[in-house]
Amino acid sequence: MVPLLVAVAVVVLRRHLSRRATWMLTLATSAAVVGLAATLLVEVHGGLHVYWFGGWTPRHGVALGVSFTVDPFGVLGACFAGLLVSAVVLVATRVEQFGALAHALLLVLLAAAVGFCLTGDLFNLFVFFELMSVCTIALIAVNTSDVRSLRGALHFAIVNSIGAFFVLIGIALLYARTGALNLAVMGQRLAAHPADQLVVTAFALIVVGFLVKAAIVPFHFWLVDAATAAPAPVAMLMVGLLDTLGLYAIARVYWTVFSGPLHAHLALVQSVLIGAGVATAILGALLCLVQPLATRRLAFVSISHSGLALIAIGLLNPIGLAGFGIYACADGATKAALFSLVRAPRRTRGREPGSSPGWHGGRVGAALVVLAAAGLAGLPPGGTYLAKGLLEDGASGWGRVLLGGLVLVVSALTAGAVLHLLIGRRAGGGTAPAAEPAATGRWSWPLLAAAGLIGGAFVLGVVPGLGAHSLSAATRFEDRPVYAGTVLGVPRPASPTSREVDLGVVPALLGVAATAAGWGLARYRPFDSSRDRRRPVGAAPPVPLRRLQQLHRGGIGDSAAWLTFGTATIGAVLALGIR
Amino acid sequence: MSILAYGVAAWLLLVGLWGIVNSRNLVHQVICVSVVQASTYVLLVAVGYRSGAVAPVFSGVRVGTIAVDPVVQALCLTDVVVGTTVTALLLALVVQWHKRTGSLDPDQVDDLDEQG
Amino acid sequence: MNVFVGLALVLVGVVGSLVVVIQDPLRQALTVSLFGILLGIVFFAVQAPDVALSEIVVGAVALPLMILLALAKLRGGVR
Amino acid sequence: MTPRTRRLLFLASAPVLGIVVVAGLVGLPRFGHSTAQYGRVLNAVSVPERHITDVVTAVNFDYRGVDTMGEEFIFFAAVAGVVLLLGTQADESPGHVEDAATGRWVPPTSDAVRVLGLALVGPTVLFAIYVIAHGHLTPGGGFQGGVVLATAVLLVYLAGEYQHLHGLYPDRAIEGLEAGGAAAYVALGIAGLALSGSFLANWAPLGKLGHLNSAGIVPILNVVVGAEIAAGFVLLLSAFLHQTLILRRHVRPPAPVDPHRRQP
Repeated sequence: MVPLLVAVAVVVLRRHLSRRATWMLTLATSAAVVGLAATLLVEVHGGLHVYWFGGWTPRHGVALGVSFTVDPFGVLGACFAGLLVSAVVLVATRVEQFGALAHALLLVLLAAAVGFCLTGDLFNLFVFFELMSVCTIALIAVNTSDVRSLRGALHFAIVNSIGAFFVLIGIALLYARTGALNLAVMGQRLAAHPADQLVVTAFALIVVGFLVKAAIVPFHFWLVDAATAAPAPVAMLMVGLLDTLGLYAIARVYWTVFSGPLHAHLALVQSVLIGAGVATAILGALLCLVQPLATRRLAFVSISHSGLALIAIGLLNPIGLAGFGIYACADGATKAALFSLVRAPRRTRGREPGSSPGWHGGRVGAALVVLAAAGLAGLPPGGTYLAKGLLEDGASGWGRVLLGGLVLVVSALTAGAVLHLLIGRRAGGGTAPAAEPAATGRWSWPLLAAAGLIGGAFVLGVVPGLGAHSLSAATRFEDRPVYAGTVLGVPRPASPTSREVDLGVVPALLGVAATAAGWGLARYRPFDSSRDRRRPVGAAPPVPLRRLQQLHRGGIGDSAAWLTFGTATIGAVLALGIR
Repeated sequence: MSILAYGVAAWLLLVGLWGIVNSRNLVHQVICVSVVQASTYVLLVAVGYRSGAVAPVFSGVRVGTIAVDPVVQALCLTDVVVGTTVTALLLALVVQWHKRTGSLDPDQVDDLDEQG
Repeated sequence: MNVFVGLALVLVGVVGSLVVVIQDPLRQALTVSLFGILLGIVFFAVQAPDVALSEIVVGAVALPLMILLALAKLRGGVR
Repeated sequence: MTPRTRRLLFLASAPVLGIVVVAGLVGLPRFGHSTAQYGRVLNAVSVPERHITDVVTAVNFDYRGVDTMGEEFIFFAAVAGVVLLLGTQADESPGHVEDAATGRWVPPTSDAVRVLGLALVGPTVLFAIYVIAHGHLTPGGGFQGGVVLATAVLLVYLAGEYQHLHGLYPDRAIEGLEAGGAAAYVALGIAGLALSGSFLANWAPLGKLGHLNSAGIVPILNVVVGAEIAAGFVLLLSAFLHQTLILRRHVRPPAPVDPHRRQP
């Protein structure tokens, strides 16, 4: 069943088809993946499914082959990947450089993402990880004449390669210790001993490798470069899919492999992950305010929200994870939709930019941007509202209050920044937003895709029982003994979990408040725009912010230096704390 | 001996990173990436070594002879392929970038970011 | 045998550092070739002939060749 | 950041990273004392059960065949990317080396090189085929053989002149070979699904240990991979050659953004 997904995707590699046929075929394939994943989701609802490639079932506790270990969360990821890629295919109709080869790459990327979500083997995870990277590199540079996207691709490629090497070193360490590559077997072997330095180093390296993909501070510089410049469809993939999958991998690896030995140090791991998440959320939210360039602003918005998602994982409990699942889908879809709506910068030197509206699709497009901003802020009944509610529910005591405040502030700031794209243009852009003639008010494919993504994100919030389902899936996700038992053919009964999710009114109020605050921020606060000549005094951002922004203008070498710094910090904190 | 094998892996990692951080030339930078990658090869192969053991190829060798670990070698082989292709892709990007800008400086910043 | 492995490892470390230190890409390409051969020798010495073979064909031949070709292009392009 | 602060940041954090990594490495078993169970088990079972004497090949193509499939697609995607990047752009056109703007004169290939090159093609091809075909018996396999095969093609380029010979290798056919190799891998996997019940499962007879046609589908996979890798490398190298020898731009590159950074 599962490998069919990969297989179907590959059929299209024969690329001697007309453009239209390629397009249809790609769309049909990704839709088929969604369908298959949905079927699978229904099928695995009761528990884990294990599939051994080549029929190599484990013997005496040794996993000979590679397994796909399918659980609801993983399938959800696969399903989401399929949906997003379908939307990307629709949006790509607008990008002329997106030829047959690019569509083929897109499908390979989809296959890799699906494999990444479902695999139960650490090295296999790495292979799919690399496959996703390589496809993305090639896709960013699809427009070979755009200097900025070439640079983005180089930046992405070098930094993510280093991240991948870190993961690989971690794998080598763990293999030498456990003598296995299957996640379940590794977890079982590691659980027999308390954590020592080898385990800590391996954990730090693997986590950093995936954090690079997720664009968490201080590993986020590549996203600023790459997402700003990449063609819209590829940027959608990066902010919607890749960062989500990076975070997913952290959760997966922690709960299947490391949770045994590291459980004794739960608070430490929590504080490292949440600390990185908080830093990311705040930095992204602050910096998105001072970006004049629309796509660059969105890049920071999405960095900020990745930080929130990392906090959800970092809570290291089922409620947080359930929140992450919903949040990743709803928020990822919204961010991707925004990237498809906002117009990419063009290389117009000397001419004052902003003479055309900053978004696609005329009025409908503008309305969609507003909706997306509301979604980002967590306005009920959006999916993000539900997710943020769960996220706040996952913390306790003072942490809960602080977290609620943080989420409120970050949501308001980012939503404000997005809304400002509209209002700022209208109020201070100089020229009136003369909508482009072709697409005014008409539903084009890209617009439809964006609407679908945003609509889907809102629908997620009203699906009855989604919270409870997600919670039970998350509980199962985190149950390492059951996971290992199922993989190795010694099934154990899962502890039944039935907990109703009752969020109360606070998250709803927070969501409304954040939306309102965002709106107000966009409307009245003249925080923007060095470009707005009529307000030269209020225009310059405060000095610390400018410093911070300066940091993001460095080259690839800067990125690598920060990568070293971040890895050293995370590694040292973990090592000192666990000693 | 232990220190030497694992130490060389760690050393290559750090030296390669240093090269990437300080590079003034994109081709140089890309080659440094492949040095970092070499550290993973060395580590993988070193992890599977058993002194006195034969290679995991049993043609002409009695089955049951102690051999070194084949799994890490397989992983390493995969890694070599991946590394090569990524390097090729990077070099192609560099060539294209140079064609468009006439520069090989990894730190060249586009001022478009500022003006919007 | 062990001495041999050790020697090869030290050489790999030294040449690896050289690859990084040398700033001129042309000479670097030649050093990379040497680096690839040395890595291949190490892999042979630790009983990994499969890896050694691929490292030699790739690291010592294909990779430097690509670098040289790229460099030729780059030199030709700069006026 | 200035290069100086960047270097300071790196120098401050690299030792810490080094200590963390080395402290982790200390926990490894001593060099030469690998005890990994997975490897031991596979060393023990692969010859009697799979009739494969090169266990590394067994791991790559049999036990962990999915990894290799992923690897093939990484290769495929990268080659696609390179072809995309280095293909003829809108503002470029094929030209002759002689009219290169650098004014360099390209010497014709000497006869000695031609003869030597052509003489080497035969043995190289033969060796490549040997390496691929014996992948399951001796060190080597589809990947190594594929690269060697690609160098054979390169020898032909070297012996002749690339511009003239380029037409002999239709890119389309080579691309087809490459994509076909990748697709065939998956097709073999699906055949396993249909015939033996799971993806990439063996369905061919195992044959007699040590014989060329033993080990089930592994040799077939090797051939398929060899074809893909060879075709892919030919594409890679000829993309670079193409750039170096043929393409000339009509227009000068746009002025660098910062005039101080302009190359001489």
